[in-house]
Amino acid sequence: MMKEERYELRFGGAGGQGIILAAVIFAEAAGIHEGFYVCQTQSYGPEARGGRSRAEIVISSAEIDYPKVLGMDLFLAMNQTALDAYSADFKSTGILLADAALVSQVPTSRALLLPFTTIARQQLGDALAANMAALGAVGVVCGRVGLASLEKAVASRVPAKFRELNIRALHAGAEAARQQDLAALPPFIDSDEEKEV
Amino acid sequence: MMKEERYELRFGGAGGQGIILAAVIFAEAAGIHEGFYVCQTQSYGPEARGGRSRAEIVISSAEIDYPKVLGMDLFLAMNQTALDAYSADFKSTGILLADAALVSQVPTSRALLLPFTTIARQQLGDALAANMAALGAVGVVCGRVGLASLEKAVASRVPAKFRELNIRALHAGAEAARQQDLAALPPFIDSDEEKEV
Amino acid sequence: MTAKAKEKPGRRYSQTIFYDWCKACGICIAFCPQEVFRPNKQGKPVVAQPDQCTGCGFCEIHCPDFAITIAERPPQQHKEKS
Amino acid sequence: MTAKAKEKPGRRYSQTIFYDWCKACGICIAFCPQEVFRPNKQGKPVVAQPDQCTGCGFCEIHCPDFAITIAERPPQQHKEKS
Amino acid sequence: MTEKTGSLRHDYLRHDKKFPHVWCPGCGNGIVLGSLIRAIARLGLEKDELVLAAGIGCSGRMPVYVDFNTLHATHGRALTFATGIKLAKPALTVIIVMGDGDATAIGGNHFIHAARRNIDLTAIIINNQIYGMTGGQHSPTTPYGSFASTAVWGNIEHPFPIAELAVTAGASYVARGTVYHAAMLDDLLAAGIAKKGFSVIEVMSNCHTQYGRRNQMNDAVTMLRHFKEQAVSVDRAARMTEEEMAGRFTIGVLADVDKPNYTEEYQKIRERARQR
Amino acid sequence: MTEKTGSLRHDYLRHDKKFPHVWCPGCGNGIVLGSLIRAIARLGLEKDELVLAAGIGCSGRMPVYVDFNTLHATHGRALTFATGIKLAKPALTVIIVMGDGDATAIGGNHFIHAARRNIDLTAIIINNQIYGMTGGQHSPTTPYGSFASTAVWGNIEHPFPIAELAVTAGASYVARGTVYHAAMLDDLLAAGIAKKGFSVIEVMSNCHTQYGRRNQMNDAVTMLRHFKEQAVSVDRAARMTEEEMAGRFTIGVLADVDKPNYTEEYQKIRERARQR
Amino acid sequence: MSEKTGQRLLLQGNEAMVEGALAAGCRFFAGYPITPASEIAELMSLRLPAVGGTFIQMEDEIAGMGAVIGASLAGVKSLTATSGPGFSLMQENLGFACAAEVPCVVVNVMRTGPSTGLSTSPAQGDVMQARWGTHGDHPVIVLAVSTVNDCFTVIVQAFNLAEKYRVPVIVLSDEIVAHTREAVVLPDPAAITVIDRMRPAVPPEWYIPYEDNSRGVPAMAEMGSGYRHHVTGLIHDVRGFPTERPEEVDAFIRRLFHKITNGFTEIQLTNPVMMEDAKIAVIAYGAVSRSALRAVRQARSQGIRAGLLQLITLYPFPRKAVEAVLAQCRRVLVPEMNMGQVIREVKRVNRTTEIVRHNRVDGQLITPAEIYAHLLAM
Amino acid sequence: MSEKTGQRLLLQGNEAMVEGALAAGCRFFAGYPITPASEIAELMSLRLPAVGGTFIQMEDEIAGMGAVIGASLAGVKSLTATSGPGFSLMQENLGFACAAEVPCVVVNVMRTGPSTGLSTSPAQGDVMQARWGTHGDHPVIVLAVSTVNDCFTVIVQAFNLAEKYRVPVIVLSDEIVAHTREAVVLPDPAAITVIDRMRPAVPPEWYIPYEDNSRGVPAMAEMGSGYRHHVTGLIHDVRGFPTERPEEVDAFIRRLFHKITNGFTEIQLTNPVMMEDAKIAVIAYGAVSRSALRAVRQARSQGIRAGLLQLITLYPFPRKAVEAVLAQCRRVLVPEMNMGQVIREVKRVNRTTEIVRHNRVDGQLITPAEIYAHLLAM
Ligand SMILES: Cc1ncc(C[n+]2csc(CCOP(=O)(O)OP(=O)(O)O)c2C)c(N)n1
Ligand SMILES: Cc1ncc(C[n+]2csc(CCOP(=O)(O)OP(=O)(O)O)c2C)c(N)n1
Ligand code: SF4
Ligand code: SF4
Ligand code: SF4
Ligand code: SF4
Ligand code: SF4
Ligand code: SF4
Ligand SMILES: [Mg+2]
Ligand SMILES: [Mg+2]
Repeated sequence: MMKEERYELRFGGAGGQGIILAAVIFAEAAGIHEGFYVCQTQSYGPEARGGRSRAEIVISSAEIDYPKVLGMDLFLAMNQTALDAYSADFKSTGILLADAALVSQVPTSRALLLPFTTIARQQLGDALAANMAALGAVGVVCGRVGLASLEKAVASRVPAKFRELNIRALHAGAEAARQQDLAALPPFIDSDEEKEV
Repeated sequence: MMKEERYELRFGGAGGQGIILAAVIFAEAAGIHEGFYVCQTQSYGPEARGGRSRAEIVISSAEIDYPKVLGMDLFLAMNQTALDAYSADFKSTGILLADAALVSQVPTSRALLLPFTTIARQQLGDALAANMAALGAVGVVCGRVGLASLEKAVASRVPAKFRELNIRALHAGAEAARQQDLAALPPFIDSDEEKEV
Repeated sequence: MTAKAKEKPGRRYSQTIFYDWCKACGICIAFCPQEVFRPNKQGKPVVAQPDQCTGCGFCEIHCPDFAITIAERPPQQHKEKS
Repeated sequence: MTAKAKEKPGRRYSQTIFYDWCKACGICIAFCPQEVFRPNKQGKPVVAQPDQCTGCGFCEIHCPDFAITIAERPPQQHKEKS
Repeated sequence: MTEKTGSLRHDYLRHDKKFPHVWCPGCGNGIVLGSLIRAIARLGLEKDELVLAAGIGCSGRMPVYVDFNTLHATHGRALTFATGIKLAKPALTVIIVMGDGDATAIGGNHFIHAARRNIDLTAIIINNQIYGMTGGQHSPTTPYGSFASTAVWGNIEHPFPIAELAVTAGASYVARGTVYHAAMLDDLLAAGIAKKGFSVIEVMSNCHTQYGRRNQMNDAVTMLRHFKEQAVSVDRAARMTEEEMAGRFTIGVLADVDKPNYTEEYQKIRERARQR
Repeated sequence: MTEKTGSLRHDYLRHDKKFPHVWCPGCGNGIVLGSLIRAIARLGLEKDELVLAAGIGCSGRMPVYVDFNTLHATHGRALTFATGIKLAKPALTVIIVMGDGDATAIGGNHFIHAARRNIDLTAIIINNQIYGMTGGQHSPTTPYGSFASTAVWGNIEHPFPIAELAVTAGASYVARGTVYHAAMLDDLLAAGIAKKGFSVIEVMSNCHTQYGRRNQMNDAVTMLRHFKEQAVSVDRAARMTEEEMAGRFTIGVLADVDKPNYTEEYQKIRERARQR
Repeated sequence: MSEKTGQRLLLQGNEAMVEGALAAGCRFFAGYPITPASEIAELMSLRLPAVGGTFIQMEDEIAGMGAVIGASLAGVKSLTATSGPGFSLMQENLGFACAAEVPCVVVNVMRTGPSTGLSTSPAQGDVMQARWGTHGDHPVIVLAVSTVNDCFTVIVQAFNLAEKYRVPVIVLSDEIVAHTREAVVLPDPAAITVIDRMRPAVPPEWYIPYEDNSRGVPAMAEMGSGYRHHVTGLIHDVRGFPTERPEEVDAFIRRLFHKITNGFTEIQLTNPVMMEDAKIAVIAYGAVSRSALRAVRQARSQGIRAGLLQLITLYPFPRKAVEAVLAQCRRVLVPEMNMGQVIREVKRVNRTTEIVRHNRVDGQLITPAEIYAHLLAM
Repeated sequence: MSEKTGQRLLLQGNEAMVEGALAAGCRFFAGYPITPASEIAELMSLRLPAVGGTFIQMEDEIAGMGAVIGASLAGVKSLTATSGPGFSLMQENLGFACAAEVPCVVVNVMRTGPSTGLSTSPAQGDVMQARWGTHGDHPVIVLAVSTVNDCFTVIVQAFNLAEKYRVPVIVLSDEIVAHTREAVVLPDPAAITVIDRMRPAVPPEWYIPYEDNSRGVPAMAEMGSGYRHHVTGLIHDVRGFPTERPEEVDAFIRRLFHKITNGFTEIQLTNPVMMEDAKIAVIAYGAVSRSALRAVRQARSQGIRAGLLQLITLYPFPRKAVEAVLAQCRRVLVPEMNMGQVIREVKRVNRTTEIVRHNRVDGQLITPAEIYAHLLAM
């Protein structure tokens, strides 16, 4: 059995924040442009209607069996409600990435708070681009999906007129993430990876 | 297991000759007024539409399992087509009763040919009463269902305005049958009752 | 009504009944404007007055069983066929 | 339009918004003939000109979320409530 | 104008094995069948290009008798099957024959939708005002107050005006005829089949066996006379009062409008899609 | 004439747990719900004697919110359930709310038959011209040429005129309103509910989320304005030419006739049957 | 009640069905005609008005099933009757009745399928459909009749089980049983046990419409009785309102099953004949069990220790009774007028016994002779 | 054909279904929207016109199924897609397709039932219904998908089997597979085997539309091709005309079954993983087989000799493959997102092995951890 390297991400936020689009773009970047195996799923139905939105991506070096998140390596929370609702299944080695402006309480010390919405509004003039800023940061933090791949994926999934804005947002978010020292995050206490399946 | 005495009748004729009504009346006489167990079935659907009509009655001293005819004790054939089509399952001890006017060839020597239609037309002035004339004869030949019971059954199943005619026909048919010597019929050659189930 | 047939003395029609298909519904008999048919014992049409037929076709197009054919026949064949 | 409110100086109405139910659809704001409401940052109505309200009820019966109540208030309570 | 049936019988019917047909003596279904083949002959249509589809009911037996591409679908659904056939092969001329129950009880929805979509089909509805095949239960067209095996106390439901419903639902061509007016029926059927778009021909027909018998009209002749008396041409009806029309019905063409039909329109979509 | 909604909210809604409701901001369903409870209040009906039944769709969520006997049936079948309820307990006032798809696509047959039978029910059809709940597929009322998730190339089907269909099918009371004309809607609903026999109130309503968004009407306000402009009262329409009416629709009462309804008639049968 | 009870009558199966339904308290029928079930509708249309009931012929079977559910929600015991094609159309609404726990009875007078098939010939092709015809997980009760007498008694049981368990009950008849006339004595109304749904004993404010209880069957309040509540085909919480919470969904679906499991002993009806010392057995149901009975008798008369287990309840499958037969007999014959449906269930619960199929799919009743021959060969 | 084949794409299951159908030659879609299957219709409405195909949204699922049959009769490969409630409504016409032997494919994207259930949650509750949902005796082919890739390849197989055996093929998907996006490389059109129905090789005068042959699958002439014949849902003789003659009826129904039986080896698709030396096994299908695969891998990593038999074909039930597993393993676990449907089939064909159920009915996918825990306990 080939050793599989599985990396799991969850994105959460409010309906309308573009959470699912971000996940699809990430999956496309990982799956099509980086050549990973990838599974992308999302909340559906009333949950999606109710104002909350969740999407998951599993990327792997081998064919993916179980398509959903078992333990998050990366959790992107775009607001407090989503953070509270979806932070179960957080891996002890995982990293939480959250919008600094919309999140106040974090359940782990392995958290990076970046002001995506503020960046989008102030640097790009459109708060709606926050999802793309976050996506840029996700690329950096996860370290598996390059900015170039993300750009290509944006180009194929976003209407032409928003493309440039979104790509600028990607870069701005990535830049913000790069200024953080991931190594400085507190180490996880004990690995319970063994317990997981 | 109580010894069951099972007696099986089949009536066959053309659509419109009142075959099924005759069978229902016979079943009612046997089942309601004579207290037999009784099962009455009939052809249904396209067969019934196609111009031929068939009805069966099983009467028994015990509860009836199989509801259809296994071997006919009495076969009433009101025309040649029906006689040809339905004479399978004739028991070697059985008796064939047929309308002399409408039947030319009989497949057994144990046959009684009586002119039901002629009786009905000539004595009663309505050929349509032939079925009742035949029914009267059936009662006599089978020996298990009295004329009184048949009369009662006619009364409950036939519209008031036809009742009298039908009862007269019953009597006429019974009378014709009584004039026959059943004992004079050739005996059956060998009983295959054992083979039946 | 029957008088009308006379109006077209030059044309004659044959009425062919296909008894195997006829079901004795009586439509042709009842509605023929020229009273060409009369019923037999079974109720099937018998061509009683062939020459009164005007070839109107009513019987043919109303026979539910495709059992009647009306055809024009050459004058010399009058009466031969039915 | 806003002038019309003045026509019924004797009657005053309160406009109560139930913000928990309001979904900021903008109907009340757009259609109030007296321009009583203006939108807040979230797009929910803020009662801007309570005294112009004629109590026509348009906003109340068109609010899809049962989030507005218009009530007549006794003259002495004018302006107290909203 | 009227083609006789004699020789057409050989050209269009599966006459060698299937006759006499299963219908009762005098049943209007046979008259409609005759009218149908005359209309088709008049239009000069090829048997190979013709589809006759039906649902379940006495009328549903009709396709067995014609030598076309024939289909005996499920009860009430013939129009849906026909829709698939027509869209898959628009060159076929697709005719559907249905009973009143088939078309307007269980199949009522498909009926109004086919009309609405204006699919190029011809629907012949044989309205005998009863469920013939299953034994005389009342149908959506059984007259108020009349009797049926499930209306033993007299029918308290009101009948659909089939043709009028088709007009409202959007059919391109709508007509009503009767089996008494067989020559006119030929014309209505031919016009309906020729029409591009959804055509409906409602045919008042006799089921004396199941309907007539329970309603003082025991035979075909009586029922045909009844149609003769009750039918009023559309033109004449326009000049009659409501009272005069009570208990009567109109015959003739109720609607004949031109509008794009589904297959034409879809072809345009295909072209646009190919260009993209 | 118009009752305000404020206090009725407490009297008639399951306000304590179910709100805010699931509908999108500005969805017309909420406006119709308000109108409905005002109409009911005006008629002074008891909650215990009221049934609100619905099918599946956004509109189908309505029964959850009212404190009556409520039913959320299967898609398109609410009228059949309601028929059973009404016949079993004629004393109940039975109201059915349906979407355009629910009532006229999958449920079209039950709709025309309930109208035909003239069962004493009140059918409210919220016509938002789209399948809202399932994501904007075209419905039988989606305008010709407009866009939907299954009409990406532009809709080539023609819309049903719901109210007119109800008239032809035999409904006793038929009206059309819009969510913009909410006060009028109160009247139409109250009259429909009060009417003995089958009543239909078609309500033009906004689904900007699924319909508007794809057809240049992104929000509730735009759509309500649209209704305001397109709606023409029945009276005015009678004086307008066909061209003037193009793209517009009538509002008001389209039919209001008196005829015996099913439960009344059935009661008579019961009496006759008992006497035999 | 039924004015005909207590008398000796010559009735067809379809007629006895009607008398049984009326005796069980059925006061509503909605349906759509179909051979060979139409007589049930016709007779109901004749009989119901006099007893204050209601008959309506709907536009199709979907509508018939919908109206039946509606009437039951309004508190009236309701029936529909159909055959294969109509039964297929009823499946969606039947699922609603399962989900919303609406008692009602559906008679399916089986004819030969698939599709229009042979509309006037008998078959047993709809057994598995009766259990599995609607989508999603759902339990359902399926009973089968074999005599005219059964038609009366079994439909009474069907109504009782429907009411007691708040579940649709399907009664499978067939063309033979439906159209056979037999002399039967309908029981005195007083002798018939009639069970009605449990209605709430608490005041309306306390009523929780789908609250679990020891039986797993919540009390049912009818519309208009003051117990206003919400009825839905969506998965719902104990108050009847839609829920998606996994624990509530799970509890809901499991309760649907448990209420039936709880009742196994009273629901699973079988009729063992000459089984005491049987070494070979026939397991049969419907009209075929009559042929089987005769064949078994014949075998007995030949000294063969044959027995019959007639299944009246087909679902929940009477596993216990069947297992006992399987444990006792070295071989078991399952004659069916289909390609083998109940035999699959018998095999499923089988551990060791040899099970032999006997199928007939030509629209003809399996004869005693066939079964007997097969028994001899065993 | 499908312009997207050959590329690496990120697709949802429902999207891959569409690409697969187009690649298999499907040129007609008729249906009615329903969650979670609607995307199939939406994409078909977008894609079909450009390839000369036709999309139509019908008034309901009954009509959708009817139109699909009609289009197939006219010679065009046809598809519909639905979910539970719609699938229930399709049953009657599905039976027609069985009886008249009309090839077509029906996708059922399963959601939680019964009734409206949970329209946006996955389940596996329609397995038995797929086999038994329509009335009367009929065989049918049922396939299940578990990945986006499957959606493409299995629907191609579905069309091929439908065409080859003249039978409707049902593809069961579920909400998870339908809405999961995976990166897939669609095969080159040239690499895809596409099978078309056998058309008559004889001239029209010689054509006997339902004549038996070695495969039991008569050649099929489409409407308008000159081979005029009669198509009916009534039981018919070899010429297609209704018959009631018992021997013809019998021959007809048995041929329907035999044609499928004949093809068992090619129809019954399974995917055994790590089964060579397995001592315990999981038998699973659909999305659950992905959880099972992970659990089995995990067990292996712990030295447990576990294996997985993934069922792709659910019907005709792949008895041989299952029997082999049962013979080899001391215990077999059957995890299902229903109360136990396929486990009944496994039990049916079982002789000795202990079979353990694992069910989940709350609308949530069974997790690997659950299965793993269960495996450990075995
Ligand atoms: C789904 C279904 N339900 C019921 C039937 C039974 N059935 C067959 S034909 C018919 C009605 C026939 O009436 P109509 O359509 O008016 O045709 P007619 O026989 O009068 O020509 C019915 C109810 C069926 N075949 N399928
Ligand atoms: C038998 C069946 N088919 C399809 C669906 C899916 N479905 C749910 S609601 C709906 C249509 C909704 O449209 P409409 O009735 O107009 O209601 P709206 O949401 O617009 O209020 C559909 C197709 C279903 N629930 N059941
Ligand atoms: S064509 Fe027929 S109907 Fe006309 S006159 Fe001649 S026989 Fe009579
Ligand atoms: S109309 Fe035809 S079927 Fe009727 S009696 Fe005349 S020939 Fe015979
Ligand atoms: S009632 Fe509402 S809409 Fe009317 S004037 Fe007052 S605030 Fe404006
Ligand atoms: S109409 Fe109602 S929901 Fe809309 S903005 Fe005004 S208060 Fe809020
Ligand atoms: S029952 Fe009626 S419709 Fe059917 S064949 Fe006889 S007359 Fe014609
Ligand atoms: S989708 Fe449309 S109909 Fe549904 S709630 Fe939103 S706006 Fe209203
Ligand atoms: Mg009819
Ligand atoms: Mg809608």
